[in-house]
Amino acid sequence: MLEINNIVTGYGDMKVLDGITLSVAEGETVALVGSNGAGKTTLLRAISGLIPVWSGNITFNGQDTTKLPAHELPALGIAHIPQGRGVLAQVSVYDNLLLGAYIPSAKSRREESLKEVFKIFPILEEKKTHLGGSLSGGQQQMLAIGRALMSHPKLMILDEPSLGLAPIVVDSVFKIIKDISAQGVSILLIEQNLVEALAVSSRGYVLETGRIALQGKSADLFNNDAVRAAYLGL
Amino acid sequence: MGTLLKVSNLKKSFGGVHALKDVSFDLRDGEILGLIGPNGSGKSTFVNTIAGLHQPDGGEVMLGEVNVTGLEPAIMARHGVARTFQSSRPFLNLTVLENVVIAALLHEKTTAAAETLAIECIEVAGLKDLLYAKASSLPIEKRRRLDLCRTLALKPKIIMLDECLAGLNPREMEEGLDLVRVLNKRGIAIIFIEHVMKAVVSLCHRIVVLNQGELLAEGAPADVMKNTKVIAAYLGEKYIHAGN
Amino acid sequence: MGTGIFLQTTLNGLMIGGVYALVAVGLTLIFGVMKIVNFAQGEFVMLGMYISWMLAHFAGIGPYEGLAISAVIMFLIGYLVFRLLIVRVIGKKDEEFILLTLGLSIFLQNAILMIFSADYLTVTSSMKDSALSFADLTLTLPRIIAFSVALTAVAVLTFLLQKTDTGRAMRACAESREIATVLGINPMRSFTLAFCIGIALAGIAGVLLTPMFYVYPGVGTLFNTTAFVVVVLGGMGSVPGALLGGLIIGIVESLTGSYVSLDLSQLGTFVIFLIVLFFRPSGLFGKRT
Amino acid sequence: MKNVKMIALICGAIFALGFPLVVHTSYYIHILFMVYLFAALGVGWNLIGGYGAQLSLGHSIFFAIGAYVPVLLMLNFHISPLIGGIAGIGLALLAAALIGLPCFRLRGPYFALATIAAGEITRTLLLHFQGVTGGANGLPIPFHGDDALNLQFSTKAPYYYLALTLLVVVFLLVRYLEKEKVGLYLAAIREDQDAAESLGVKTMHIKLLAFMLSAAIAAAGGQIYAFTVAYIDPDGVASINLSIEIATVVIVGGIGRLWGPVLGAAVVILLTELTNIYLGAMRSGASLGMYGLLLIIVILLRPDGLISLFDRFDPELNKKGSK
Repeated sequence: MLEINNIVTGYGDMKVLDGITLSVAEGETVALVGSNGAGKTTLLRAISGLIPVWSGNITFNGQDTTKLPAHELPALGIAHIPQGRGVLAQVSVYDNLLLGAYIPSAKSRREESLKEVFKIFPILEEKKTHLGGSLSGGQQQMLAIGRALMSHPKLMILDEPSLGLAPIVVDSVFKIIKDISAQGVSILLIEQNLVEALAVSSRGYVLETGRIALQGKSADLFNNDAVRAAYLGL
Repeated sequence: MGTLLKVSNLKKSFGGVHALKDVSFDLRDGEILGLIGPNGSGKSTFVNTIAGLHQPDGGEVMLGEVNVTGLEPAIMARHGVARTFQSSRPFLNLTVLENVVIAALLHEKTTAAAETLAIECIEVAGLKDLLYAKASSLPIEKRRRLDLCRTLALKPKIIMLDECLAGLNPREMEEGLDLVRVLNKRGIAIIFIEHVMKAVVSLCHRIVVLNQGELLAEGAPADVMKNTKVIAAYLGEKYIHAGN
Repeated sequence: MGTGIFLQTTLNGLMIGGVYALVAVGLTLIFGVMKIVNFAQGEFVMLGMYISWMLAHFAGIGPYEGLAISAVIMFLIGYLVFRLLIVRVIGKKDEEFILLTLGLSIFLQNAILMIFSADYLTVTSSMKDSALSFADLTLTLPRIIAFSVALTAVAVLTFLLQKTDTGRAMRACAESREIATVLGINPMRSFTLAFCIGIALAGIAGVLLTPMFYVYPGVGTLFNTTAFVVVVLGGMGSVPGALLGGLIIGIVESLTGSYVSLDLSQLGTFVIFLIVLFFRPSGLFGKRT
Repeated sequence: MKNVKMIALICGAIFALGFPLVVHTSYYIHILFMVYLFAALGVGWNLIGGYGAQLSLGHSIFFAIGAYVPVLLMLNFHISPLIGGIAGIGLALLAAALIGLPCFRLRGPYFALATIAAGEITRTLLLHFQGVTGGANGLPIPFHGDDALNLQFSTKAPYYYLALTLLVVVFLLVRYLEKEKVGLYLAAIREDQDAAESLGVKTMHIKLLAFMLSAAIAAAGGQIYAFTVAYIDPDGVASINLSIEIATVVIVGGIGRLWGPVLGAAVVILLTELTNIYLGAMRSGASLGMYGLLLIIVILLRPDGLISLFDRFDPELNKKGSK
């Protein structure tokens, strides 16, 4: 469903990604791992159109999205949860969620979507009048995911959902990601937490300074010594 | 080895988030101390708080006998505590030489003397061919070198390197590590923040691990890396149970 | 001086403060959503005054009858300015925007001066001299109308921002252009709308002021600086803050004018401004950061 | 290339020095006087506004102090403006320190806003204390015959040379500073204030120093202007428009560039005078409107200023990067 073909991009005149080819199939969960500065976040931003792609192309469900303005991508079914969760801190939880259903296709059924999200995350209903920024880290992550669900995405892109969360909260976040995936939503995930990332995904890519160093089944990557070495230096 | 920098009970929070809860450790003369921890564990906050960019909410930082808690960045630089930024921040519209001269002026009175010192540092950093190149024209690897070079020109006692290898390929990373070793051989103690563990393990004499703003472990690299708490923090709780 | 005069002065200040609030709300909306300070806001008030004068002079439409027409014209002028100028400096350095709008401010002032000369013009309205009295206090009708319309406009804007999708999108852009984008919001659309509404509000304020003030090319300068003060006082980007700030400044000016010296009426404002800027740059009602 | 530059410089010097000897029309001399004055003000403003990137919109304060102090001292106490001028510059330095100390804690538009407010306070005070300043009526300087000690001359030429001298002195000073510690530190502040701090640059000190120097230059300009036109009033020497005009000259020419304000002053003053000649008679506002229009056009089309048009001819610049 998502096909990335040999893309090169960066910031200003600084090249960050040097020919990345990657795909995510329908219903699949794919993990993207690699050290800081390898270009993981840049790749996600390129997919979402937040930075221009220098060369190569990206297609989503057969449609070339390389040159589309970023704000048109959510309507195609891509929901991007940026690093740091992307919760609007000055906006109430309720309005955050409504904004998740800003695109026309989601707007018409946003009342029922809201009910579904509140069913998954009862805490959000409890706190719906609170400002996004007043929530705890874990609640913010739930809000970010809940808001993405409001748009009924076909592909959800998550940038380090476990960042700065307590281990117990991380567990529940990954459980939710698994549930979402079980409903048929494709997921592309960046994660430092190697075990969790490879546990929820079926395939993974290891990014190393702008290139794909390794790829394969998550289980294989999990037992790969090179991957462990990259993370622990052992 | 004597203690160069003593950090006791350092605290810092932003809004309701406790970025540093209660961090204490020492940096010894001439050592390279690795500061590691998962994203968001408070490493950068630590560097920024020591360097004076943030005011600590509590705790004490002693540089030798001098209390340097909460001093301004410019004063910290004068005390011999230099730092680089996580995202490389050279003065983009200035030349390499000008970038380093600005730092060298901290101790040199005239621009001529500063230029001499700057060129010396630039040679150490291996940027001699690029004296008059604008910093904006440099690739990331050279920018990182320029960052290091600027701190060197401050004639510091301590350099805090905040992910100075991020964005480099393995070969460049090796060269970067060599440069850090060269600085260290000049008697400069180094606090080294890095994500690539291989680099940390090969470079550092000692490692301190932060997790969620707290000190998780401290010790020799090999020992710390075997510490189950550290593995759990990095790779996830389950990695340990997965039979490794 | 007795309490009667004090109350009268305060009340006069309050009424005019409503109009200041209106100018400032436009400015704060533009700043809040686009993170840029429009240094020509006062000149748009001036344009509003001239439009009102032209409607009265050429078409015989009084300021209140023509309020809606003037607002629409100002909205369109805002759109034109946005497409021609503003759009080109979005995302550039602060200085470029400051200088661009400063240039615009000087240009508009002098273009009007060339067209209309420096003559003081007046707009008459049948309601101009009507007044309401209560006990010892008297309020002229134009002041009451200006105050009420200003409050209504702020209320409508608040409703728009809080309760509509368009408003939510603007608030999303205000906080993070990037987050808004990944939610499917076109930031440029929100920016355009915020700017045009901000200009229309300045225009409405101008129309409301015509029965009370002389219309001349330099009149905007008066409101420019006042609007900055109000916006900083209320917290840059905060609509309720701008409303409160406007009322406070109106009262302060009125009191300084009658108790200290008329020609120093703005001085109090500036001093308050500097004090707030230095000690609470986030404004009296803004959040501390 | 170096020769071409040298020749151009010598021709320029001959032109500037010889102009009043050949041309006696005081109108033309006055135009060039204004070019030099604004070039000097611009070069001074550039110190803080350009090199340090702190957009001051309150330089009229220092211009006004420089104008009012020596005039008041002369009119009231018969003190020679040569001494009064020093007092004016001293007071301007003090004012700059008082304004800069709190204002430099602010960044971006806040700093600009604070300087505007400070400027408006100055103007309001000048208007208010009529007993001393003459209020809105201003202060005429009566002419008592040629008297160098009192800066009174019956022809325009001496004022012309005064302005020229100011420009040359200021230009050489800034050219020197540009390469020195202050200049490099200012560049560092402009590029990245936090990074500059981390390299031991006391940004507050440096900004204050540049601001005070630039204020002193504005005060000197104010004095020369006051005695040349022999009349000062708050709208003429203390208005926000004056502050903006000074900034405009620099922006149009090239912000943060040594020759920028000189080129900018030439272009802006000549264009506004042309506008005055062709439109001024029938329309007021034309020349000031020109400032606005130029500012808009340059910001939109050439934010680096007109001086950047010459960059391609300068091989040294192309080799060594920005200067």
